[in-house]
Amino acid sequence: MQSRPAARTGGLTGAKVGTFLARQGILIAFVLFMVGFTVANERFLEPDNILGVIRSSAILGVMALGVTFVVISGNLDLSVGSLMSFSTIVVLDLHDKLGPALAIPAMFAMTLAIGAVIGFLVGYLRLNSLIVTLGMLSAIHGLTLTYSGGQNMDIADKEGTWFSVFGQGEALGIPVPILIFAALAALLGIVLAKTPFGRKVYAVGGNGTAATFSGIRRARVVFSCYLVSAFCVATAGLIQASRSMGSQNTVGQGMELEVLAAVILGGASLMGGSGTIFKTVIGVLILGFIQNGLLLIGLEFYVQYVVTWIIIILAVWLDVAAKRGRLLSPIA
Amino acid sequence: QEYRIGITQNNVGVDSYQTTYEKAFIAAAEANDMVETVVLDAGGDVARQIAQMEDLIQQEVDAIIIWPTNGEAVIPAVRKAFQADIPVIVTNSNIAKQGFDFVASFSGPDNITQGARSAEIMCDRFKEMGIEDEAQIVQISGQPGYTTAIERAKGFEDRLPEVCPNVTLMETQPGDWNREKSQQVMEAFLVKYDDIDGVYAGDDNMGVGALNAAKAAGRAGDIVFVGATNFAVGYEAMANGDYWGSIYQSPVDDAEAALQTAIDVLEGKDVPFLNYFDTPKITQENMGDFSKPVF
Amino acid sequence: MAPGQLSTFLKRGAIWGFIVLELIFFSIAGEFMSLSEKAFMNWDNMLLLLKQSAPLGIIAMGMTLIMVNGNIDLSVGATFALAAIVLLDSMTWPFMAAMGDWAIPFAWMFALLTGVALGAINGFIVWKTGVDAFIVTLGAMLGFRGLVFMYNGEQPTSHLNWTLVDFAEAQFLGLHTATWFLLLVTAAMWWLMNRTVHGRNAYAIGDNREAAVNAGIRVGPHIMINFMIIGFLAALSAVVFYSESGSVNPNDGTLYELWVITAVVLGGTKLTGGSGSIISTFGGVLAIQILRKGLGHIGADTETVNLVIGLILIAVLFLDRQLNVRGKEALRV
Amino acid sequence: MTDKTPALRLENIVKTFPGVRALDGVSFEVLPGEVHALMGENGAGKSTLMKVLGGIHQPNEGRILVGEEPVVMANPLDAKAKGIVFIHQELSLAEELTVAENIYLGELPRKSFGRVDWKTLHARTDEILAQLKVGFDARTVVGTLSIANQQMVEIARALTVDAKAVIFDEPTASLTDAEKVVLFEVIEDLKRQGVGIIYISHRMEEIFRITDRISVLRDGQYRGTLVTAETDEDEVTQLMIGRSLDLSRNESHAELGDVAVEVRGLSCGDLYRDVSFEIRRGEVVGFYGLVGAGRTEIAETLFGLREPSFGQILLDGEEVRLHSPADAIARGISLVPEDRKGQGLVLGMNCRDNMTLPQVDDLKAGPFVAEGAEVAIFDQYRDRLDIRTPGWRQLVGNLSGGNQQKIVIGKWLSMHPTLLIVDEPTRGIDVGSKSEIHKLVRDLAAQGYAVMVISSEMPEVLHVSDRIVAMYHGELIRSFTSDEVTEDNLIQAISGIRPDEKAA
Ligand SMILES: Nc1ncnc2c1ncn2[C@@H]1O[C@H](COP(=O)(O)OP(=O)(O)OP(=O)(O)O)[C@@H](O)[C@H]1O
Ligand SMILES: Nc1ncnc2c1ncn2[C@@H]1O[C@H](COP(=O)(O)OP(=O)(O)OP(=O)(O)O)[C@@H](O)[C@H]1O
Ligand SMILES: [Mg+2]
Ligand SMILES: [Mg+2]
Repeated sequence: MQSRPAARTGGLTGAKVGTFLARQGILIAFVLFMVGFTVANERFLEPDNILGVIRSSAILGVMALGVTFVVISGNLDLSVGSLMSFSTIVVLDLHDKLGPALAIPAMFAMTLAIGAVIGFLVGYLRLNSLIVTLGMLSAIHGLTLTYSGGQNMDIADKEGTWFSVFGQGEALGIPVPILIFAALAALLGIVLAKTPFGRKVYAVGGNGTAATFSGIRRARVVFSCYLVSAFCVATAGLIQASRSMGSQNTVGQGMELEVLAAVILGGASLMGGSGTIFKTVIGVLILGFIQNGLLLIGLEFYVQYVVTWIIIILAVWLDVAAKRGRLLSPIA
Repeated sequence: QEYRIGITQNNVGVDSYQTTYEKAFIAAAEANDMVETVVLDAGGDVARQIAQMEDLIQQEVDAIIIWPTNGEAVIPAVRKAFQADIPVIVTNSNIAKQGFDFVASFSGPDNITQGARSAEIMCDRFKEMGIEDEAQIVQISGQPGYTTAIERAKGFEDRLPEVCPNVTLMETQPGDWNREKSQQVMEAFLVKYDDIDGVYAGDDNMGVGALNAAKAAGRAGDIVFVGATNFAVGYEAMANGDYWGSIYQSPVDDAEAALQTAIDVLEGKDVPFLNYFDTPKITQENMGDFSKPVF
Repeated sequence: MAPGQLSTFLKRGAIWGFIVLELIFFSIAGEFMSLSEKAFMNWDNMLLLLKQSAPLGIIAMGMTLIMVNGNIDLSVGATFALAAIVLLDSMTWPFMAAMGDWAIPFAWMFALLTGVALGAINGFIVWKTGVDAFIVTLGAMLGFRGLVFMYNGEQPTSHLNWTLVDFAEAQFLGLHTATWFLLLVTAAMWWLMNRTVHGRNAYAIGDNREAAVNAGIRVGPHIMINFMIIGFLAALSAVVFYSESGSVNPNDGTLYELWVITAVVLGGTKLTGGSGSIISTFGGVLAIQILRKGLGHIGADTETVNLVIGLILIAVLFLDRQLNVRGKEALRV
Repeated sequence: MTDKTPALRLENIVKTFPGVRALDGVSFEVLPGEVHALMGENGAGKSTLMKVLGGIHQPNEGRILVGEEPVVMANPLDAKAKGIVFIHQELSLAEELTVAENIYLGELPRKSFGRVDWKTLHARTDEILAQLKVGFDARTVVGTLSIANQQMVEIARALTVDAKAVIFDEPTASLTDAEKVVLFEVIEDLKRQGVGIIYISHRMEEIFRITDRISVLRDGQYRGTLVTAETDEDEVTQLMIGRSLDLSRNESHAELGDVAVEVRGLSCGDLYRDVSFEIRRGEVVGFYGLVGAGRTEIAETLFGLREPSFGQILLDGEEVRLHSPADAIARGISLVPEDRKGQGLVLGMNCRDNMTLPQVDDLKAGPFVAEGAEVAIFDQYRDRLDIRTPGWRQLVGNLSGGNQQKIVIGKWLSMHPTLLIVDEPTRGIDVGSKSEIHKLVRDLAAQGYAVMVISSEMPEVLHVSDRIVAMYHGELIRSFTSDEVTEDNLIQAISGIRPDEKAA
């Protein structure tokens, strides 16, 4: 049987522009905000400021990378903030007990173990991820308090250790946290976009039943996503600990929602099955630059809240409107 | 005669001051054969604190110590205890005046005075440096909405113009009692203002966060850092010569004072209504007089 | 009751089984660990439990509707705080102050209207933009909180009116005012969801929105009405609670959304929409409140409370799963 | 007939999607009391045309007339208000709700205070259900019904309102013969009441049985209208696909090889009991039965999706325990599932990725997915199955129903399985592709694969199978060779009558 191509429209440039807009709605929103802030305050685009914003977004950003995996696989992770506090406290405590070379792998192992527990509960036991991670948010906080006895953790000899390199070091004039963030984003971006595992993550999030029918071991994929998330959290905790060389038990508190906001702002759907690492990075940067931009303009923090609200909705609106090709929702 | 005393704290996990307070309180109670305690934590939530007050009343304890999450919202709950003939002792930060009738005593630091003292430390330092007429400063306040944060900021802002009328407070942003948050706020300040001579932080945790930011930008040497509630990190930074001054406040004293006040009330002793314990100034110059904080 | 019915009841009602377990546990543990001579299941204590469940419970009823509808509302905590501010602040407005205690019903009305208006804003955005409710209300959680701070900076907003407090503390037929509100709201929402066309449409939309659209249900306005209802209930919760406490911190109500959602999900409502029950939500609210109260009763410290609450949440979910396991021959997907 | 005013008329409708011109100036009308068939290959634009009519899509050009009056269908509500009832190709039901609530979705009868009038609702629903002769009542929860029964619920909606026109978009795709008969009675009734009916189907025998006229679309263009009584299948096929069909059966019998799969005394709860059969390499075994006969469940067990309570499964003579589809796939079993949307496809993923999903782990270049190899596989099966899509990047959710089904088939064919199980493989597939799929099945057998075909279409089973297994209520009643089988003894078998009982 001979095959005919489907009826097509000609090479309409309008349609191509439309498709591009649909794909890159969030990027365009990002550019618009940057232009807006630059107009409002000329310091905004200074290299120092840009680097500063990215550096302070790096911790949030690294966590958002992992949560992107979890969200694409169709689940949520509300425990990242609490888990990050745990990692930070643990690595600081072990630093003085074991030395940095042992403390770091030990902390990663402990964080990944908790990630594995969550992954087991959500992946293998199929418990609802929102509630499991909400429960873990509380439980891990309890664990952290038990571990630290509720005390702040500080590295005793702050000058005599190379531990500060992760948070405060620089290479080629670029702060190390930015380098870590960029490297991890590149690595995970490739994993998600190019490897069989990444493909499975999309399939499981897009339609878990169909994925199972295609021979994908769904539980294993979900489990792995939580491990990725825990790995990112551990990395974030490392940067955090190294940056301030000491910490409170609540250092990551409340970050789970910021992280989620960044991931969603990047266009990942909470229903699972869509989103990319690149867009998450954009989402992280938008949040970082909004905060910074408003701070530079000198608005009260609560004005920032309101502006962030408006910007989140406008950005996501632009994104979905571009995808569906019309501004207003078609629902009656 | 054994006293059963209930305490409802503000938010224990949030920082090591409150944790140390709780530990010290329990230790003091255990050391005293005469008392048994029920220790509750409101987790920063007024509704939960009010529920805990009701529970303590329902359990018929002999006295209630409350560390209010909101100095006014708890007044009706305090009145309930009063009506049930249970004496209430307020600790750490006071409740509002309408509630004074229902309260046996207050025990804690004077946050307004603390703010004022921080302003004095800052001003004195500027005078030593001879920049009291041109200095520009920023403030990083505590968690928005909390009495302690509000009172310290107020004390500072009221006192500063009295002692150093020409110092300008350029901007205030909250650091949420959080070192990392404060570090971010300070980073933005550093970009925004080329000339910052001083930073007042609502506690040393935030102060050290700001110091870290300034160090990273290579500008720590130009800035006078003054905080409050001298934490161990602040004390160390002071010892290193990075951090100028703070207010020495011990959670152990705070907790022991509260428990003692409660016992005194129960024993029918005459206690003053406002039981402030002293919170002296601490700076690089006099820090030798103080031991390093344990929290 | 036939055995078949009993087993379906158990399956549906994992939450009630869990409540019974909690009560037994805290009663026994209380005997050994509590300072109080009174039993945990003391009648007055149980009445207090109902009363203390009211702030979360009233909002949870609205959240059940929203979640059955296939949406979610993360802004309820901020709505709660803003309504409280309006309630307390409006009583100090000159014309209101002039009315004396007659200002109270007006203050309530203003607060409730605030809630409805905030809900309408959320609902309208969800309707017109088609942006997922999770995102809209996540934004609103920040935005409304910003409005809260704008109103009075970082200062608490206070107005202590003893008439109001006395009303809120009153007991009628043995139940506290707050309990009455909780029970009324529960009954009303049960009626709405099971007996009215609006309620049934809520289930249909949550189950299959496309089918509902195809069937000609006006999904947009429907969703907006539901957001107005939850806004109203969040405000009502504030009215009930702040009538008794008289002062609101700008931070009040933070994390309420998470607790409320937890209660609703514990009650068995699906996060994906289409199924859920008001009565089970009531169970979910009680379960959380008993847990908090019980842990206090036996004198658990902060670390333990956090640890236990977290693990229990997961355990209940697990229990529910075990009770609902389908036969071995079920499809393994 | 032309002197009557059409109940509905569509004029020069154009509808484009990004990259696709789905409708290219199509005109179409339906008269009152007429059953008008709309035919065309998969992706020809039938559903799109109906969605334009039903207010779900807005046309780029063209107009719609109801009676004489031009109208704008801005949304489904408008269409409904104009008396147009749309029975969708894809089920559009709320599964947690009852049958009654689904049938009256959007127009539940009301009492005061917005209360639902349950009494009226249930009474009316039961009346309609009686008319449809179905075995469930108004209070049944839709999610517990089989797909066929869910389809009947959809159809029941046509009877709830005073309709001017009813659109049936492939209503029989998942119905068995008995239910089809009921459906045709319903259509007759509606016709007598002067309702205009638009009927979309790929099944010629139905088209010739119930329709008055046939309009044909091809590649989004209108190709002409035929009067059913004056035409034949061949002419319609010509118009649809531009050539005639070769319907002869591929008789190239491969030598039957070894037993590829053997099932001994398999039971699974009360889904099916004590089922034994074997399929040899090179053999096509058809499974025929009524809805609920348990065929799908057997297939799912063989695919590792269900745990059997008793019995054994042997592959190449060796007993296996399959715990998951991954296990089954590793042993060379493939399943084209019954429910393509729920089980077969990730709708939000593109065509290529869907097709290669089961083998991503094998298609690797270093640590990465070998996208070139994937595209090659996709191209190969697109050509072989004639899948209409602008390219592999198109999201599967945007394909027409039949093309979606072809993606699923391609996905499993490309695995080169030992045992291929296909469950209702040609549901919603056009005649051209259907015969192509039948050929493919035969070819596979000829190449030495074992094939299990589950189908509710008797002609299909008769056409492709070497052997036919009849099932009734979870039991295997009888196995026929292609020489023994007749329509009569097959129908008796699937109604539970065993050969010995008949003799008695
Ligand atoms: N939402 C959409 N976005 C992009 N393309 C679409 C969309 N809906 C339909 N199409 C395309 O329009 C064409 C016509 O599809 P339609 O569903 O109308 O076919 P059909 O005739 O109903 O086929 P079938 O017999 O398989 O159901 C197809 O090429 C399809 O891919
Ligand atoms: N006698 C029966 N009456 C009604 N439902 C039944 C009966 N037997 C089994 N069922 C249910 O019907 C479903 C059978 O589904 P299904 O219709 O897919 O079976 P099948 O034999 O594969 O039929 P088909 O493939 O023709 O749809 C099962 O979920 C089973 O619980
Ligand atoms: Mg179609
Ligand atoms: Mg079947």
